[in-house]
Amino acid sequence: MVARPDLAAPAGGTAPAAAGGGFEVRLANFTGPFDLLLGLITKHELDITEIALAQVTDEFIGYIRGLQQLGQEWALDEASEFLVIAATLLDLKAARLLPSGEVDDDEDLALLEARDLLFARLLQYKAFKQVAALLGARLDEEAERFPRLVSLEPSFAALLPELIWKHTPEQFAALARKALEPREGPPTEVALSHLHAPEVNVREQAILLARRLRGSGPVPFRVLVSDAADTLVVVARFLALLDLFREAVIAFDQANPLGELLVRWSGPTEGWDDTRLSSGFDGTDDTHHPREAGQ
Amino acid sequence: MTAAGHSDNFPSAAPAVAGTHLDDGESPTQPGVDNLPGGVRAALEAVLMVTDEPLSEETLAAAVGRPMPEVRSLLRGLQREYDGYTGLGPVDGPDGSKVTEPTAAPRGFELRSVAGGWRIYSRAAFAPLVSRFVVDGQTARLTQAALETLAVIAYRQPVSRARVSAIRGVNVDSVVRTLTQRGLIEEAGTDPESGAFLYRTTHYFLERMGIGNVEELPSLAPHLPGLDNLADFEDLPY
Amino acid sequence: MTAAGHSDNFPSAAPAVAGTHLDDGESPTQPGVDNLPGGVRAALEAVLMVTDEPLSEETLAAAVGRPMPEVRSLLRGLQREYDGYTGLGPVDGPDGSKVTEPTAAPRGFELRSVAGGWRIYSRAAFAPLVSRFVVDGQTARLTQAALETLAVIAYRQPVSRARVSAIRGVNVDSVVRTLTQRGLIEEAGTDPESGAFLYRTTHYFLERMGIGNVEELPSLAPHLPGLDNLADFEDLPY
Repeated sequence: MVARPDLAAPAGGTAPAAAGGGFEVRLANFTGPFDLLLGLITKHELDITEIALAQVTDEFIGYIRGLQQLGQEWALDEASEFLVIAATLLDLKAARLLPSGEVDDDEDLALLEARDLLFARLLQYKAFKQVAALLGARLDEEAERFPRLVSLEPSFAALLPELIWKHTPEQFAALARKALEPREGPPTEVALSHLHAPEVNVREQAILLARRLRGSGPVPFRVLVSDAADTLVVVARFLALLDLFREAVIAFDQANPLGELLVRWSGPTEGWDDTRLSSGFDGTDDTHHPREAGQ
Repeated sequence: MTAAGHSDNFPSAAPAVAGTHLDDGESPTQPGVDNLPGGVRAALEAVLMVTDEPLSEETLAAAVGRPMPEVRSLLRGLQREYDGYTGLGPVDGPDGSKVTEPTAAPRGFELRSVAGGWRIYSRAAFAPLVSRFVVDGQTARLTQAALETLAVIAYRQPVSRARVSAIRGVNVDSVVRTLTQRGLIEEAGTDPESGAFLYRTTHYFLERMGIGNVEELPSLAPHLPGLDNLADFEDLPY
Repeated sequence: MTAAGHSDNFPSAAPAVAGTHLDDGESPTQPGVDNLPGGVRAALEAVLMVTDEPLSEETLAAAVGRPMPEVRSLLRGLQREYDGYTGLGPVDGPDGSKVTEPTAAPRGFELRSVAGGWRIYSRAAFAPLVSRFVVDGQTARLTQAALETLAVIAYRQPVSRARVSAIRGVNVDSVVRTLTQRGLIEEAGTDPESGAFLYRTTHYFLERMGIGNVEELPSLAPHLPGLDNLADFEDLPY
């Protein structure tokens, strides 16, 4: 049921992409996720406003899967657009697989809203795609006319006032320098420099927690984070515990739901090497600015 | 660079070209126009021959020293004449006369009102012949992505790249750069809230489209079935 | 006053037909010209109206795919027609009323044969009016945009307009025309790969700068700290 990406040609008569091309090649066929979705819907002769999208969803997901297998280099923002739409489609499909119930819980409502938004955006894109075609046709048509654009007859050119030129070569060079400087485009990424959250290193926290747990009995999670300076450190310690759990050196005990979470050391008391720990979920190389709260 | 009012390239020292020659007192040559062979009509043609940009009716009226309404109707007469409708007087007659009048062969050129100005073009039918002699203005066709981006900007201007990206679902940075270099769009200040650069279409875009202003673009509404007010949607996140 | 009627060349139907009949490959001859509105005569007009340089009869004959003698006589017919002698051209159609009519009003333009080439000029009689129009609104100063474009060309020559556009981030077509008109830059052949026209500065530019040759322009490199890779960026060393 899952179509291979190169089978997912739009119905517009565009030839499928040649096999083996990268993401860019595919974008030449589909200029973005809406384009692809539109192509798939048209192919199945579905009305956009219909909801019968199960098959389209499968093909869309298949297309993305194909992209993942083929291209490593696809731009993150484009990929994320694809993924967001795929997720929405999947939600819609999943909702249809469930026994149909009354639409009164919040999730259903949210789903309907997501569907409407997706269709609204899709319709909007479709409209722009159509006018773009009109614009293109108009530009082509107009390109057949050439404006009279001739240089001045010498007798008239001679009438132009003599150019006032007062630039020294140095001033002129300064102009050139300015003009040749790579243009600072407007920033395309959201700057993070204004955020002052300190970096917290999960691995550091794991080492800290291991040291504390090894010498003692079960310790409540509440106690383990009692000296955390801020939420970020709490989160880091929680992640560190998961990391340690994966290493099978700690165990959790919880008597009842929402009850006290007890953490105890289950690994070797001696000789445990914390270098075995992965660098943690933050993926940093420890050269950043680790901060051990409460030390 | 010939015509008056090249604000692009020269600081327009005297922007008020129009009007200054309308009073017959100080204008040097106006009284003679009527006496010249061909009269005002030919004078307009003579001026159109040396310009390299569309000339507004104001500019042309100032150049020949005649009131704008007269100039406008003369221009329309010339336009029709080049198209092969001869036998019409300098002032545009009622439509009935066109029907009765036999049609002559059209000229190889046409006079058009584009982007707020009048300009002479070669007739479209001869494009294959003419294109070999013209280097200027030869532009490669736009890609689908560029066309779609241009369309969004044309209909939503002034608009930020982020907004265009949201509508198209893809990053448009490089396409916007290309369109800017081609002179089809330009920066138009920044958004007061986000500080993002805003973009709009240029005068050159109108010229290339052969329209007078952005309002002449085909309406978007017929292409939006069931969506009465799209503005409600487009700023929403997913 | 009128366009002469070549009724044999002119299909009775709508004059404005899309120019699609002409794709008969890349052959310079145009068998389809006869079928276009206005025929060969209009085809010649179309080419003449938009070309900058005087065109030889050979060139024009090749363009419209007709023998030179015929083209020459058509050109003379056009020339006379623009001058107001309608119905007297050698190839003119048998339109009785026009032959009896001695002279129509001349157009504002004229077709002249100069130094072995044909070109359309504004009519000499209107020179005073056209001169005033040309001078109006002109200033003796280059705009900042023109200066910066000139600087880019000076330091990157020979360089295509597309390249300068890319560097400056805006369309530079009209500015390049201004600079050419002002004699500061000139065409310097074509790029072997893209076929685009290349531009370089002129002797007059050197004169105005007060230097002997382009190498005397101050070096840019020492003043561009952190831009060691400028050559990469521009993909052309200077």
